[in-house]
Amino acid sequence: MPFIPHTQDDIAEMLASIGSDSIETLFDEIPDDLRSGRLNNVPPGLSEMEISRLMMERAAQDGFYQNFIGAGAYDHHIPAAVWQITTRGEFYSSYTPYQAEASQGTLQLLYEYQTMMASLTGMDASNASLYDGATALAEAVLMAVRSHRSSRRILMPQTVHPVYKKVVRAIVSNQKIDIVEAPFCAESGRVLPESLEKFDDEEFAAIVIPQPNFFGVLEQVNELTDWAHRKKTLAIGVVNPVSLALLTPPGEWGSNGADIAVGEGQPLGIPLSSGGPYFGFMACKNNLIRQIPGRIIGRTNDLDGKQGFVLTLQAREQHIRRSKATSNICTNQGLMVTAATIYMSLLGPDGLRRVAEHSHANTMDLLQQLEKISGVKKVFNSPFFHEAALKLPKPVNLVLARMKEKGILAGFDLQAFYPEMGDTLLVCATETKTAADIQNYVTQFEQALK
Amino acid sequence: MPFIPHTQDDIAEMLASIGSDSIETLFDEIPDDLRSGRLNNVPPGLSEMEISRLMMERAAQDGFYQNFIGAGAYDHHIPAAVWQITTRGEFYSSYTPYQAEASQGTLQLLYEYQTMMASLTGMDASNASLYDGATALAEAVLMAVRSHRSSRRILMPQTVHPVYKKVVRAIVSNQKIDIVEAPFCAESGRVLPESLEKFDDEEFAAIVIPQPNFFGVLEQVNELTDWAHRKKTLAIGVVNPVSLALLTPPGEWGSNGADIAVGEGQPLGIPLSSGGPYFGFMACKNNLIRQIPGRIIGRTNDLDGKQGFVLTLQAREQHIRRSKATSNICTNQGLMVTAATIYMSLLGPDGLRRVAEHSHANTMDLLQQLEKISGVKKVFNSPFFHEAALKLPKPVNLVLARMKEKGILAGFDLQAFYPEMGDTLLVCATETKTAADIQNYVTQFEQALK
Amino acid sequence: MLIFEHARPGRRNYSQAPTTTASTEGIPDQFLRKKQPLLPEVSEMDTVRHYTRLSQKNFSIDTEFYPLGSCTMKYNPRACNALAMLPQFLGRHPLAPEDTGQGFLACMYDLQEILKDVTGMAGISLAPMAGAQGELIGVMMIRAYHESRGDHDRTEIIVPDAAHGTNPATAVMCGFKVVEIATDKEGNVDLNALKAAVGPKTAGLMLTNPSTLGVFEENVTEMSRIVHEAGGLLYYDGANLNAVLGKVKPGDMGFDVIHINLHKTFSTPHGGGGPGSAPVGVAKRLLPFLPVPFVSSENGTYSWVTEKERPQSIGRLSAHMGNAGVLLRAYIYVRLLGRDGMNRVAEFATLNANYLMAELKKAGFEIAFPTRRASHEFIVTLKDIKDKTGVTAMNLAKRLLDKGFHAPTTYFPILVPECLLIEPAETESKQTLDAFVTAMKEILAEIKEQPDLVKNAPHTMPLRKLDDVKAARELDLCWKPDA
Amino acid sequence: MLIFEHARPGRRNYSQAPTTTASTEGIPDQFLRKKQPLLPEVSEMDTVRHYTRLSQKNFSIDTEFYPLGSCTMKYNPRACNALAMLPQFLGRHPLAPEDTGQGFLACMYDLQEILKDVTGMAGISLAPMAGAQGELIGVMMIRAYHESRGDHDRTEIIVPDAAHGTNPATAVMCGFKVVEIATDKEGNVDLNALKAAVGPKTAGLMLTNPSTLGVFEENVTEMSRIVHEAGGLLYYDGANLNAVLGKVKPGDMGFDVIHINLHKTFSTPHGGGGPGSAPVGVAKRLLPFLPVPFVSSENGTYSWVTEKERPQSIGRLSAHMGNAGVLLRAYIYVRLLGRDGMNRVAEFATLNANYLMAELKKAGFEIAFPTRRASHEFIVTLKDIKDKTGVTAMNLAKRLLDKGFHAPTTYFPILVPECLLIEPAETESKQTLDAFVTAMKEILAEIKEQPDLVKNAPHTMPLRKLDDVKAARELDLCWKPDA
Repeated sequence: MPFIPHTQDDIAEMLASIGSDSIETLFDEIPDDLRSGRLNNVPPGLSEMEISRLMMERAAQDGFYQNFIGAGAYDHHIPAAVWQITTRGEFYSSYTPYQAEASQGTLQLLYEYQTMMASLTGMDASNASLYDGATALAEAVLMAVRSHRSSRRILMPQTVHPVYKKVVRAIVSNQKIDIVEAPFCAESGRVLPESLEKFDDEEFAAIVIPQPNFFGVLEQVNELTDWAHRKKTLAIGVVNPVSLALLTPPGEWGSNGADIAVGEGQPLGIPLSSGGPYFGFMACKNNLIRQIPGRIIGRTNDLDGKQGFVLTLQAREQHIRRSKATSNICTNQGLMVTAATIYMSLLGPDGLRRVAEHSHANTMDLLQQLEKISGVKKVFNSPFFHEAALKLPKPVNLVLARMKEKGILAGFDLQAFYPEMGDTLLVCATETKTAADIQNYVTQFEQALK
Repeated sequence: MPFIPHTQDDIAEMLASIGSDSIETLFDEIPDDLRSGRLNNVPPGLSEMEISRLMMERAAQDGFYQNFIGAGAYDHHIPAAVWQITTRGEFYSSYTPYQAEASQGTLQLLYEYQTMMASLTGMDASNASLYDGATALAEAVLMAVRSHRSSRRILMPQTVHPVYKKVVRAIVSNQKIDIVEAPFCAESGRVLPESLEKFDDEEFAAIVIPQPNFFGVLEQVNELTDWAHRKKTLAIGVVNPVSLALLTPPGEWGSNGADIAVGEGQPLGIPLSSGGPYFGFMACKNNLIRQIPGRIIGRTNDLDGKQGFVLTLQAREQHIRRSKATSNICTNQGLMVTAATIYMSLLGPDGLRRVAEHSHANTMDLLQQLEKISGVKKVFNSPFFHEAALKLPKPVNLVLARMKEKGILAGFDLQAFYPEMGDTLLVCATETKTAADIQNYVTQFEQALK
Repeated sequence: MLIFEHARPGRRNYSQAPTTTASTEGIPDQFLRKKQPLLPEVSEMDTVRHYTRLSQKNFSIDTEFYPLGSCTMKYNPRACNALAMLPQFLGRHPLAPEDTGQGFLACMYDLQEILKDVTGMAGISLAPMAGAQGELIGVMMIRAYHESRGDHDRTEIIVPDAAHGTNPATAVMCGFKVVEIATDKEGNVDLNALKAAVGPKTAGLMLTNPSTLGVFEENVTEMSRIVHEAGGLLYYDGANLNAVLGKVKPGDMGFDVIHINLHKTFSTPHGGGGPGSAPVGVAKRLLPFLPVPFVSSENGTYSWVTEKERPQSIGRLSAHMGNAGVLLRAYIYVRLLGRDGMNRVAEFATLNANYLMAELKKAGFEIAFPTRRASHEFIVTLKDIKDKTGVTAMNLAKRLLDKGFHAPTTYFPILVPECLLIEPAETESKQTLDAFVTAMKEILAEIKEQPDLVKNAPHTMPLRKLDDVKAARELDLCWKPDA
Repeated sequence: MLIFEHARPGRRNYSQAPTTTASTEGIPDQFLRKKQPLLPEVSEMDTVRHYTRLSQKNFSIDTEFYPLGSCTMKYNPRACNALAMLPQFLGRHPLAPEDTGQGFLACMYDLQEILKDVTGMAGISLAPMAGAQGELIGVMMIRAYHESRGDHDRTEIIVPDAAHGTNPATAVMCGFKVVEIATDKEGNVDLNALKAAVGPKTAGLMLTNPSTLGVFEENVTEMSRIVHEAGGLLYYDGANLNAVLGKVKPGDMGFDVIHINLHKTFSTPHGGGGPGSAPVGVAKRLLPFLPVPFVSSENGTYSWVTEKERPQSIGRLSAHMGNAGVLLRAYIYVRLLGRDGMNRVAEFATLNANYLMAELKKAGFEIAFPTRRASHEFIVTLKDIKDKTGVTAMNLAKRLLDKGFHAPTTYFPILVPECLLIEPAETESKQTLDAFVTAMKEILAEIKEQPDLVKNAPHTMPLRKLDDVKAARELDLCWKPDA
């Protein structure tokens, strides 16, 4: 009986106390015709040794590749301390900190996290995280609509991560919110502020501004933010948190800063792990705090006046407000945020900036070398951060397949989302790549294009 | 400055407090001519990311093999919980528990370890561990000589692990202790009690009795122990701790039991890791407790009468007794014993017995299949535990090299220590090997012998 | 002390960042940040020491018993953590080609098949990232189903008053109106109320069974008939699946949609509040609407099913494919349990709950539904105690912390006054339950003899009772350097 | 509670052992155990919970500051642990062929080369498993050297009175007679005593430099000359190498043999008391005697050097090749530090020690050698305080625990009465040192105002002061079921 500690004596004594003669009796309120038979598709139990063998074989099957794919999930070095501390039982196996006095570890950490994220994004406050970047954007949209009151329309550039757009549509369309797409300029790869003139007479609850956008291109965030604010439209920034060590934070975009900043927290110490668990972050200006979904931690005092931390603003939440809650969310990504907080603490402002700088410089280096290959050229002429699109003279899927044989995942095929762009590869080299790795990529790429 | 937290401000304030104008001044008592120059053979520092890459590449170079080598170090499954808990900072980075009140975690764990080891070996008491099995045997020999007083001679069967014998010689010969070898019977692979008759008139401080011996063979421990006791010679058992879940413990050998039990603790949850760190265990009868080297933990009370644990019998040790200490040892293998204690707790008496049973049954299965191959036969006709010697019709080194190409480390070449035995392979299949693994070994072995 | 208070300007952790700075060539100055963010400037040891010490201020399953109703706090096997974190799994990019992830995909496929069998459903998608998202997705599928049939007038979701707050909140997020129905004295849904509630507007009923009152809805088959006959669908909130795992399949009870909280029944870690994971299962008629992606298998090759193959899918609800690492842990757990082990989960969770209920009843506590079997949880009400002594359920909960036990769930379900919802889970031993009963008896004596001791609890935690009101009134959500 | 007290007969942890029993075919009954051993019969969760909670009762570097003289308690980088535990390293059998361990052997070879450079020695063997074994091996080599020259009358080892207890204990284990020599008032070895002690019986001198008094032996060159001229060899106890790393090489000071405590200078974990690791280094004339095995390199291929190649070797001192896993951690640490980082270790260890000495002196504590620079450690003596108030060094040490600091080393070196040997190590920040000084000042005030508070410390630990005498008198070394 794996993980069940009961001895035969225990069972007998417990049944005696209950006054039943078998465990089976305890199920006597369940109608007989509902009782299930054997679980034929569940295999017999394995010992830990056996499952270890199986999982190691399956992991070995997947192997190791040099990864140059970004497209929303980035391969950064994760300090050993991050997960050694995060997986300590007291973090790993603890519950949501409803009992504040018995959860000060998690609560203080989350308060520290909120402080770091608010500062990184340049906003006034942060919640304690959401599921992932895509759903964080959906929640930001809902929040904007709640706060705006008169419009249920959102302006969404085509340069936002295409899957984020799908997720937003899936979630917010239930609430009859319209998503209006704003096109991007084919030369610069960004939304031209002047192209928004055609929307001047339309009302929107918010505009979404990605920075960098899905192509790695830097949007003209100041102009876009100011355009929105002129129209009493909220500006929602979707940002890469590592880039924020280097780039102007959403809170400082334009004259007054964006109103809400969201994004994917994965680059902050979370392994790629096939896409999850990651975490979404969300920060906002003071006037929106009571509209924010998810957990929020506040600092307060105990009976003796000592500083402590609690879940606060719970009146927004589903377990209190039920059908009137700001969101149905009742889970943040506690453990992921634990890792991210430790990561940010280990890196510090200078370290995180260096990670951003080296990721950018490596991608720059790779691009400069690849552009020397005949037929390969950068698609967009704008400034970018640590990721860029390249036009190839051969079918991307062929090139990717050849590179894979050399142990390299060479990038993301943009045709999957932008078929009109033709054979275009989105490529990213983070700080984890050495000069030799980049050289090897270039060499193999030349071969693959032959 | 890796791992140095000082800011420029800190340094300035600290030097001001000291009244020095530079850190260099603090070294002014060192004569100039002794100051060293540049460390030319130390490479420049690496970031954690860089050393991670290097170590992963070096590890990958070493690869994974199916291991059928035993010969003193055994490949058992180690539950995930063992090292996840053992490497918690509070165990991993704590000091020797001299300050008992701030070290009850380690101290209680060691007391529990002592209890488990004493019971496993059937002895009255255990110390808190020694460096490894070989040095534990050397310490047992020194202990026997200290306690015996009239003899400085030790009877050492040739069936004891050959390296243990070397280590014992290297250590005890400093103290003018003689090691007398006792031969083994070529048919049975063990020391025949009747062969000791020739030593009947000689005085020994102790006889060493391995169980199982280096060949995996079970010695006639009852007869050997009684022979020793008739001569007022101490009996030192050298045992495999996993085997003790199944086999008669040294404390019950013969009429009165062995006096000292030692062995290699590695099979109890310690990874093979190229040979260390492992730990040696040592347990003894009551009358020898004050002769035991190394750390010992005792249970006592605090000022309020609450149970607690302390290092005890420290008067034996070097930091008190200096040149009159029972040993120069001042380190046990604390972290290894932490792992072993957790391992034994996770396995329990029944689990450890199953590990022993399956290891034995797997080796038995492998042998029975290999013996069907022409020219392959078991060397000894005695009962054995989980390891056995096989005579091969081809040079062992050739067979081993061929097996290695198939990803199998097929066993240990006994000629290294017993050249007179010819092409003989010592092989062990622990519980980690599946029926398919054993079948694969047999198939490849047949090929290798062609 | 906060991590920021350990910091000093200019302190750096040299091993954890590239040793050199690098060029930001190509990024015009206008895009660059001018003031560095408030991340702590500390050493690696500062970080390790600070967060190690913080961790020690938490209760956790690895250190304490959590009799936390509705949360199923059971042992999280360490092997699940170790094996889900094998480097190849951690290193795999979500957009890496399928043929570089066959090992991972095989695990996901196997998990889908196992969950199908356990729930009696026709299809499973592993995408939802938490219970509440599972609910959202489930209700979206109900909506999509009706819409696909041109049945546009079904605007109501029926929810019992005992339901989790997520149920009504989710229904509203999906654009439905919530119709709440009452519970009868025995803890079952009031069938007459249900009959009165259903009609042509009924899109579906959301039900937790066993319910949050800790009892099995005996009339579930009848309820299913009533809702289905009205043209609605049945949604199974899997929060309490642990109580009937291997004993009853939601599919056999007539449910059309289900979500399964892996962090409850399948023992993935709660992690201080996430990540969760909540696969959804559907009956055959809802298969076309399952969220993508999920895994299919053909001739031993695994691949993602996407919008292409499932044009009617409600779409994607996460940037990738859900919480893969959590799913791996759940997969490892179910393989460790196996067929028979899975059956025993419900048996011993139920045995523990009924034993604890019997012992607490003997100790003098009032059980909310004393004539019923406990499922894997049950309710104690302190209404009478509060009326007599002023000691509340929250007071008792805090006092339990002093005695080394996490508090049960308090004030939920809302319809039982001063309630404690107690769920011991199957991984706790009789000795632990007995120790808990002893603590409860001690507190009962304290309530009589020194009620203020209980009212002012906790006394042995790192802090005394915290001021929630101040926290909400004088919002302090971020540390500021000058504060 | 002990783990045995959580146990119940027949309780088993099902995942952690083969699911079936197996045959013991071939093992006659006479060899089989009749009564099962007293291992705890507990569940996996019992084990995890028990040992997690036990761990929280420890002080450790990851949670507290250890100003522990002579022990060099510095931060143990988590990367060293993670990378030394890569599965290929953990899984490698010690008797696996060399060509299946080239990655591992490369690390060992590199470490040897680095240690040669750091110590100024001609050869290094990584075999010794702890400081005391390093000493034993070092003294054995001295013995072997003299014997190889037919110089059989050298029966004495000279040891300063300030030396670690291991020095004389080791000399005796090697069959030598110990000649103890005095320390002068400035904390240096008394040169006249040394001159009087040397002679034709002198096998060697064992010296720690900087010494255990926390000062650099200024006359080390002269001492070296005296001993060498008498035909003896110089042994360097590397316990305090951290204080001079990269500043002075023992080889340049004239030492012939050295051991290096990797768990001190090279930051491998102390692990609650081991495993240690203590490579030995030798000058050229002792190369033939180095213990085997160690690693050689030829054309990029690494192999073990054994007795075959080194017939004069003193042999093997462990079953395999020493504490490989510890050596890997040290290797990773030195690569992280690099050339410059290694130099800074001594600088900041020294800065911290001198700062702390200066501050404690200002606070009113008596420094044992006030005219000397502190090396990486220094001594405070409470003799005067004890004479006046009865408060001992041990009392103060216990009171420090209450304030969240591990105690300094007490009563060592023996020649300074009521001493505290204080070593802050380079990884602690000024803030931590300042907090320690504050605590020391508070205690000084308490000694004056409420000495009993200090005498009865600790007060905030899991237990109060423990009775050592009872422990030694009424030996209780094993739990018994009926006790």
